[in-house]
Amino acid sequence: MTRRTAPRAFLLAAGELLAWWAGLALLWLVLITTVDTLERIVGASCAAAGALAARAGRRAVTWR
Amino acid sequence: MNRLRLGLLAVGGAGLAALLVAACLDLPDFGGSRHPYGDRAVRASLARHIANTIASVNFDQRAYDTLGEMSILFAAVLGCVVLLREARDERRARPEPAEVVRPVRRYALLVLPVALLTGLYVIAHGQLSPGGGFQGGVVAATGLHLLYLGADHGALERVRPLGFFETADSLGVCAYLVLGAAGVLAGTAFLANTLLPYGTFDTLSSGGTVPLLNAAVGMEVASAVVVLLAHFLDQAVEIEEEPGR
Amino acid sequence: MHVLPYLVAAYVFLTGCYGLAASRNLIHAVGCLAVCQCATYVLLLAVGYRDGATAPVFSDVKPGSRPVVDPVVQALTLTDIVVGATVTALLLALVLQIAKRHGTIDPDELRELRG
Amino acid sequence: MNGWILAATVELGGGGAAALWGVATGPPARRLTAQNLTTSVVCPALLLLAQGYARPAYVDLALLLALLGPVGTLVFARLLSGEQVSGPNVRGATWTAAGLDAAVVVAVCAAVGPGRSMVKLLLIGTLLIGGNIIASRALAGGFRGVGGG
Amino acid sequence: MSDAVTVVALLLVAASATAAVAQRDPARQALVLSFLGMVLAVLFTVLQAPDVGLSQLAVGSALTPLLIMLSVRKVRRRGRTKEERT
Repeated sequence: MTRRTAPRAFLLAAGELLAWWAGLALLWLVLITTVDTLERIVGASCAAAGALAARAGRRAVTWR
Repeated sequence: MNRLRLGLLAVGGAGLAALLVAACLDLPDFGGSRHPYGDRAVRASLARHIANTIASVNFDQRAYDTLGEMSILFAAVLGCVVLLREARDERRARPEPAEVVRPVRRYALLVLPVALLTGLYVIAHGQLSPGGGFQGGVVAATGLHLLYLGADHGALERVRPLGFFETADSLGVCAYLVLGAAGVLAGTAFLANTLLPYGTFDTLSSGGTVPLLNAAVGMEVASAVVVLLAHFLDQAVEIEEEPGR
Repeated sequence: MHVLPYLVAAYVFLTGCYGLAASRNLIHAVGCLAVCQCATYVLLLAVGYRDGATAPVFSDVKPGSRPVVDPVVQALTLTDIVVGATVTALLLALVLQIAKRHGTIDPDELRELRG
Repeated sequence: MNGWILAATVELGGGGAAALWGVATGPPARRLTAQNLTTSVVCPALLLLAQGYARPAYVDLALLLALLGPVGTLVFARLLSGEQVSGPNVRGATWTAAGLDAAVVVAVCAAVGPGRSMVKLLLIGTLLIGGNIIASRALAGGFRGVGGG
Repeated sequence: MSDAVTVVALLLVAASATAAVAQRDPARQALVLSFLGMVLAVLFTVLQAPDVGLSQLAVGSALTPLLIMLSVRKVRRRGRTKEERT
């Protein structure tokens, strides 16, 4: 990776993570019934874990 | 020999069947309305603001039993790890990467995070809606193995640091024990649910220590299943006997 | 109807026992043991059932508005399922070890090897 | 006893018996197909039961089955890929099952009305039908390039 | 009348348990066992035990079949390598 493409790759990675996070957080809001602050915090962190797993999985499969 | 064994089995089975039928006829009728223990358990659960009575029974009223269940799971996984380790007369042969058709691969990649999130949802809402640490943990761990089904064992190994999951397994058991011992330190009994406020009924923070114990069990089960399947996969896919023996 | 679930549980248990005794393959025997375990789940839940009742989970119904079934046996069954799954895993690991040491997983051949 | 539970009973009685017959008899390829169709028989039955008992919480079972049922089929498709003869033409059965699933999901959605639980039901329907089609694709030779791995 | 669904689920459980025992090949037995797991989950829902049904689904639909099929594959692979050597 050259220095010029590094920010681009970073942006792409951040975008992918953010897209997954938004989608999964939305999914969490669909699954639950009552919404409060703690619920939002737990949902956001679970969605973050899911987004990390999604990216790790995609990278692992297209590794070769 | 074989006929003798089957004859013996038939005699024993017939006797057992007769006894079982007699016992069934003597049991309280199916659907009867007398459930003294159940009524008391529901009352105790509502008194502690826990919406899911089964979670209340598992993690509050009979939390000591769940500790036993957890240690059985822990010990069984330990036994499997010992039994399925790579022996001295074996070697690892890396299988060539598998070619899975594109729709199946994409399906695996898309459903993996969804399954993980659903597992976490089932764990987190264990004391509210049906579910709990065990069910959610198994779902999350199974979701991770979509990577094996959708690609190959190498891809799974790249996202699954086994040491991390082994540590998480032990940490889950330790967290359960520490939460139990905290009750003793606070001046009540081991695993007594008197430590934290009971909170508002039907919210995520209700039920005192129940959500925490639930999360500990979820972590333990998820990592235990991952470790277990890792060793079975190793045996089935990679490890083979040393040729020439 | 009053005893049908209990009879089904007894039948499933006996079927699993027959499979265990007549099995010619240890992996098959582990599967038969799983069938035996199913009988205990059915029996326990049948004991706790109450006609016209619903589950004692109050996230979407008001407590006291409907009769509920017995939660204690459900918790027992939950533990039962967990232990059943771990027993299956441990036994399968033992079967793999037997296959490695003796080269066969047929119980009859294993007996001949020893004698 | 209401219409929802009656529908679930009929579906379980008919579809379940047919799926059991398919799973327990015949050549391996047909057994795998029947195992895949079991998910599409049982999952709508769970949705109908949840509606019949008026318990939205029971929908979680259908969600889990819609997620894990196709995974189970993929397990078999992957690990039996050595002995599996080439998949039979199961397009008709797959699309019939998908149609049944869609009909049940739409009916339950109509009964529930718009809201969060309707989105959840639609999600279950998507996961179920998508997983079903992908699993039948995998059965029809999706793991042909998989060696010993 | 409202017991009809219970009776259907119970009969399906009994029939699939019989079928699971009757299969001689462990791989085919695993297929029937996964069917049995799903039918059991329906029975548990009918008996108003969604928690138990969830854990039966989690274990029975993917985990147990995966364990059994991995064991079958390991045993078969051993047999194959031994045949190649002799």
